[in-house]
Amino acid sequence: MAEITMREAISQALWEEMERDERVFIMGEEVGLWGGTYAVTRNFYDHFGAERVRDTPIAEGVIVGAANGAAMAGLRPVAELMTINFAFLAMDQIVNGSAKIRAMFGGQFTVPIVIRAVGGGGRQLGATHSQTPDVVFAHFPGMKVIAPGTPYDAKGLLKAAIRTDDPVLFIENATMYQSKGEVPDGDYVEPIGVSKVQREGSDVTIITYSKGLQLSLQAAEELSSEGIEAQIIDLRSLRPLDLGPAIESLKQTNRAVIVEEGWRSYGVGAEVAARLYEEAFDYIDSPLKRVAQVEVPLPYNRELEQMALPQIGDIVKAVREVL
Amino acid sequence: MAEITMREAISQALWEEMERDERVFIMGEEVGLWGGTYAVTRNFYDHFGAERVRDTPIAEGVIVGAANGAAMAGLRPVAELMTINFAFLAMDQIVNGSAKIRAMFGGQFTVPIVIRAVGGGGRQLGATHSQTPDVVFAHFPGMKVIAPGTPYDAKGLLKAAIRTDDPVLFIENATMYQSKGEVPDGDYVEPIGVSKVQREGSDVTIITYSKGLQLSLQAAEELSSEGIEAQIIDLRSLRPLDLGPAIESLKQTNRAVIVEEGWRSYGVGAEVAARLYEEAFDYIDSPLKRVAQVEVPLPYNRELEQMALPQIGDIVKAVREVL
Amino acid sequence: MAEANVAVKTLDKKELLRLYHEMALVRRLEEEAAHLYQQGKIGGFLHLYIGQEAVASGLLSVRRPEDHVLTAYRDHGVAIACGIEVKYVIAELLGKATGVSKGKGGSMHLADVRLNYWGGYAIVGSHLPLAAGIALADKYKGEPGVTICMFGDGATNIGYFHEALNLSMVWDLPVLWLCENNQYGMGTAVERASAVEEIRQKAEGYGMPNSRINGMDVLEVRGAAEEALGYVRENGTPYFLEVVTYRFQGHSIGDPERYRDKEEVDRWREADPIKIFRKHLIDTGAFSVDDLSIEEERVDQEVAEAVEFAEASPDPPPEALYENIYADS
Amino acid sequence: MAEANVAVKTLDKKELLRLYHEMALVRRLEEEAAHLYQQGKIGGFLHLYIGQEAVASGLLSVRRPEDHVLTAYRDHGVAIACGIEVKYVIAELLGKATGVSKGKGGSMHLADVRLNYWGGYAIVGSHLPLAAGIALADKYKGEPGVTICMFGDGATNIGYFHEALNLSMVWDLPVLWLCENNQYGMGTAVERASAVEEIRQKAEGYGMPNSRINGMDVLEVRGAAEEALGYVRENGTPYFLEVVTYRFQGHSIGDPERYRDKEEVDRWREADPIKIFRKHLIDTGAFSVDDLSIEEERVDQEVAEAVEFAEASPDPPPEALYENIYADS
Ligand SMILES: Cc1ncc(C[n+]2csc(CCOP(=O)(O)OP(=O)(O)O)c2C)c(N)n1
Ligand SMILES: Cc1ncc(C[n+]2csc(CCOP(=O)(O)OP(=O)(O)O)c2C)c(N)n1
Ligand SMILES: [Mg+2]
Ligand SMILES: [Mg+2]
Repeated sequence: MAEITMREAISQALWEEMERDERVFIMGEEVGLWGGTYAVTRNFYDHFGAERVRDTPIAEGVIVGAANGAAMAGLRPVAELMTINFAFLAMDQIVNGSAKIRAMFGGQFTVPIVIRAVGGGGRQLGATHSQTPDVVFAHFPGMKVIAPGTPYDAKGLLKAAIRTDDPVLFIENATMYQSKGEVPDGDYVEPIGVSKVQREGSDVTIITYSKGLQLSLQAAEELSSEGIEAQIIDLRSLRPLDLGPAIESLKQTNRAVIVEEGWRSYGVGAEVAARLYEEAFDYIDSPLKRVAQVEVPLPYNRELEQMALPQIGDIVKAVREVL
Repeated sequence: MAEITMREAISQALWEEMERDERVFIMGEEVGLWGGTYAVTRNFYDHFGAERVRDTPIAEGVIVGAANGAAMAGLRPVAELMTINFAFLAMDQIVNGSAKIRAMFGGQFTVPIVIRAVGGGGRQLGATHSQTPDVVFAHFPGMKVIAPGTPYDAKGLLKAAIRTDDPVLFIENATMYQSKGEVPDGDYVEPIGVSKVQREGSDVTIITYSKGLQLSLQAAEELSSEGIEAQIIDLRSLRPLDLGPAIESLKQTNRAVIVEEGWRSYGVGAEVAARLYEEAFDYIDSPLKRVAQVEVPLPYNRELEQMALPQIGDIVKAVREVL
Repeated sequence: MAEANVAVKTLDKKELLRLYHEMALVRRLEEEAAHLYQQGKIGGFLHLYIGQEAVASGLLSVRRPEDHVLTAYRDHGVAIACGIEVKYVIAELLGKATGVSKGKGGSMHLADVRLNYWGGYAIVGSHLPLAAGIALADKYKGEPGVTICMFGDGATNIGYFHEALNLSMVWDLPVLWLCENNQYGMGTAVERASAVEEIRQKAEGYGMPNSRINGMDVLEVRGAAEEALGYVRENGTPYFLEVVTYRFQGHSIGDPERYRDKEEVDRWREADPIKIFRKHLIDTGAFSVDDLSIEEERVDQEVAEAVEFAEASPDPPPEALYENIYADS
Repeated sequence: MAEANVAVKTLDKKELLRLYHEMALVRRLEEEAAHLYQQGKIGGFLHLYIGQEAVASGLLSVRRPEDHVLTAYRDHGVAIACGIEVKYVIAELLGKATGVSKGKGGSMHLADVRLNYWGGYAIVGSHLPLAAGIALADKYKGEPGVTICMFGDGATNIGYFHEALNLSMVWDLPVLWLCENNQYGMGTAVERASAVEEIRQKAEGYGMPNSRINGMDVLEVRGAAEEALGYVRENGTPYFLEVVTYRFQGHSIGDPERYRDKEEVDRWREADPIKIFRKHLIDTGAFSVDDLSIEEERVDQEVAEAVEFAEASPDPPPEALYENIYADS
């Protein structure tokens, strides 16, 4: 296994799937000639050509909409939204289209679209370009929503996303592209809707995903030096949401912290907490804590922005509080 | 006080505010000549004229966007989205515009827009026309999200919405327009962000809003005949979210059920539950229960649709289970 | 249009009668649907096609099986003209398990994937991007179909229209964009919602070839559609066809129709596409009054049997609620 | 354009020098911004206006105080031409409390409500609807302003463009729609993203009067803007002006610029709007080389002082995080 970056892992998944299946193609703003705003599709245009790596006008509605149509008609489009903030311009096509077309016509149509979208704050991009609104998409039945936290999962889950017949929103985090991890060379597929233990520990359970995983792993190191061992559960997908391993862990630790990058209210952590109480009420010894973003539109100023974003220290503190 | 319908209450609020303040105007599809798809603005066009009751093209993006601009420039637009399902076509203007413009420019601009939108299922309108996605909008700081459950609150809160300098999404439910309640004749304003006890009871707490309130009140009657008295808390607004009265009640009853019309996962109930555990952990004797919509795109067939929607019986059952 | 008349001349009697039958069937279906709605057997919204029959029938009489069709929620006539049997349409209106969409879609969501009829869509304009994508799939796979995308005048003001038309030009997609200009989007007359009254002028903004025709004459529609489809087929690039028509009923059941007066409706009723076509068939001696009366009785019979079939059909079983949400459910 | 030259003749020397000063100031500001970015003092995205200076300066030299201005994220030049002092611009780029948006907006969100400059917007096309609304407010209140809405060529492909232009015609809104066609939206050349290469042609689809001009000559821009604004002012209805220009730098800092070759950029650099205007001022004898050199030194000085001011300014205090979210916070 090689150590590669998240960017490379995603790029490999796309490349290999395009080699494997002629029906797979990419469309989006700057995916071709430019090589992807975040360089994920660098060299794809030269290799696969303009028919399979399609630069689009700036028109998110028709990017997702045309990909929906192409998917219904037998192709397997990977539609890239330059950032998840622009997904709001395609919201109707996602939630009223991708998510509903199968059910609404009694199963006549299949919509194997993958929508890739990059989210996350911390790069001083201002209020409209820094959101982590993952929960908002996860609310809609009919969608699958994946948000990997490691290069390994990114590659395996993106392949699964491309191969499933269901519509998938695949959420990446721009500050994680450079982060590294072990990734097998060849082909492998990770199951969608199965969460995963990313660190063993028996003192406290941390439930998280995506950027939250990175932060939590670092927090766990800090806690470990104090003798506190955190078990970290990575949700990996928000819909379907698998809380099995979290509940397993909670039965051991009886204490949990939920970590996400997005805003607290009506966030991912709310659902996780509500379900944990529903399904493991008797095992919870002290109120679960949520670590999340301060509820403000993210400011440009670096210090203010960092104040608003969840930090490693916030996780450490929350863990100490639940213990 | 007269008994009037929800429709009349909303209509009165609009009418009186337009009489009171020249800057208030209405824009949206079919608000004028037609009189409003749900007849809420019947006779407004004749009385206030085409300048103040503005029929728009079918173009939700510019409906909200132009209303944002008009609000920034000193008017007080009430933009009507024919149904909340179409709010997804204006999602960017709502969450990246209305909700952020003040903060993003350091407070230079004020965006006193009211977006009225009708939601809810149960009328066999199919998957794209039957949603209750209120939670999705409530996730965004910068917005205020109101969803009244009685004619009294509808009138008082809509007036508050029009008078506040903040952007408000005001959510109505199409199946509630005919429901009646006592409403004072003249002018009154209800505070935004204050929840309200709509029924007294000391055996169990039901926390709900909008259509859920109607269902819960009926469920409470049924329960009352069994000797179970439910205290019903109406959230009235989802952002800001006031859980004070719910916690008060919970401290007495130690048991609660949360009722909403929308989908369960990542729904309003999740946040309410998470916060109640955070703030009243020691008072909760048995796991809170959520009554919500089955997680499927709503089908057209009447029986299937009703199966998916929360029913009075579901609330009664949930209450029995928490007791 | 001279060409339209040429096309007509080549029509054999069988096809003329089929066309008449189809339009009469759609009319009868719609009347029956209104009736079933009044009886409370149909729920939700119901948008009737009465007055516009010549558009779907003329247009789709020249489509090839490999051509894809999409439309909005006013989709009954289109469904029939795509070849869906009327009984499966009515069954869907009644929400039955035997309906084309298994009772899950209702009036606004008829489709039959086997007939390359990709459905009616209830979000105004949302199917235009889908049409672009379906056309892209053909192009990508090297398949010969044309995608026919029908939409109303009101739909041409929404962003989707712009994004989809532009993309179809930039990517050279084989789409026939067909605007059914029935003069109103709900209660809003074209000139109150659109910067231009001739919708076809919008196509100029994309440098897209276009024309505007009378939609009350099924043979004119057929002729123009043949030309337009021929253009798209030959060039592999889009064409914009505006068809001027009128809906005789309200926007949907329950429309108070405060936005137009009875005189206007009556004037248009004189251009009833079925009446016009009937007269044409008789005047040209193609058919006798009796011939057509027999056909009309057949239509009545067909719809009556369809209603019987639909009413006798079962509701979807409770477990259907959880089916067809995901590919494995 | 003959009219442009007429306009020029009426320009006094003071105004000519002011224009030159402003363009040179914008250029210098942008160079300095790039420098501060390399030093890590500016974060986020940074979109430079270098090459396009004649557009904002020419256009806004004829706006009246009551006219409203909006643009996209490439907004530094527009901010300066609207009259914001350069020190408050640089302070915003550095995220300081003294910045025009209190350090909350950054490069993409400059605005000054007191100057009727309604801001830069980072979501492509999203400010076009805002502009329609601001114009509506003027009309509603009976106020005389024109709303000037600037946007890129790439923005003309998004739905907002269509919805806003259409509405502005249907409602007769006093808007000057001004497209800065700098030939690319990020790395996508106009013809790869737009069905028509002359963006002004899109206005035809709305029956909107329009023209297309050279954006490298500040006097031509000024002349055309005067006419266009005059049209809007007089008629109270929209006008569409396409200004052909070019950005000399990448789309934003860090652009690999794989989509165009150096020759193309060099060719355009020969049409550098500042060089052209400088030459014009000297050739016509309006100013000597020395006059202009003195002006350039002033500009250098001004920017240096602005940087000093910005660097010395405080960051917003921690409590600012919670401020200006709602009207009462
Ligand atoms: C995005 C969206 N906005 C509003 C509606 C409500 N609505 C349904 S049909 C309609 C009018 C459409 O008019 P047109 O496109 O001319 O079609 P017609 O009904 O005349 O066939 C409207 C506004 C909708 N379904 N979708
Ligand atoms: C809705 C949306 N989609 C995509 C982007 C990313 N993006 C930022 S600028 C840009 C190019 C815009 O090009 P143009 O309108 O020509 O303006 P220019 O940068 O040339 O001034 C893109 C695609 C965005 N900010 N908003
Ligand atoms: Mg119409
Ligand atoms: Mg450009």
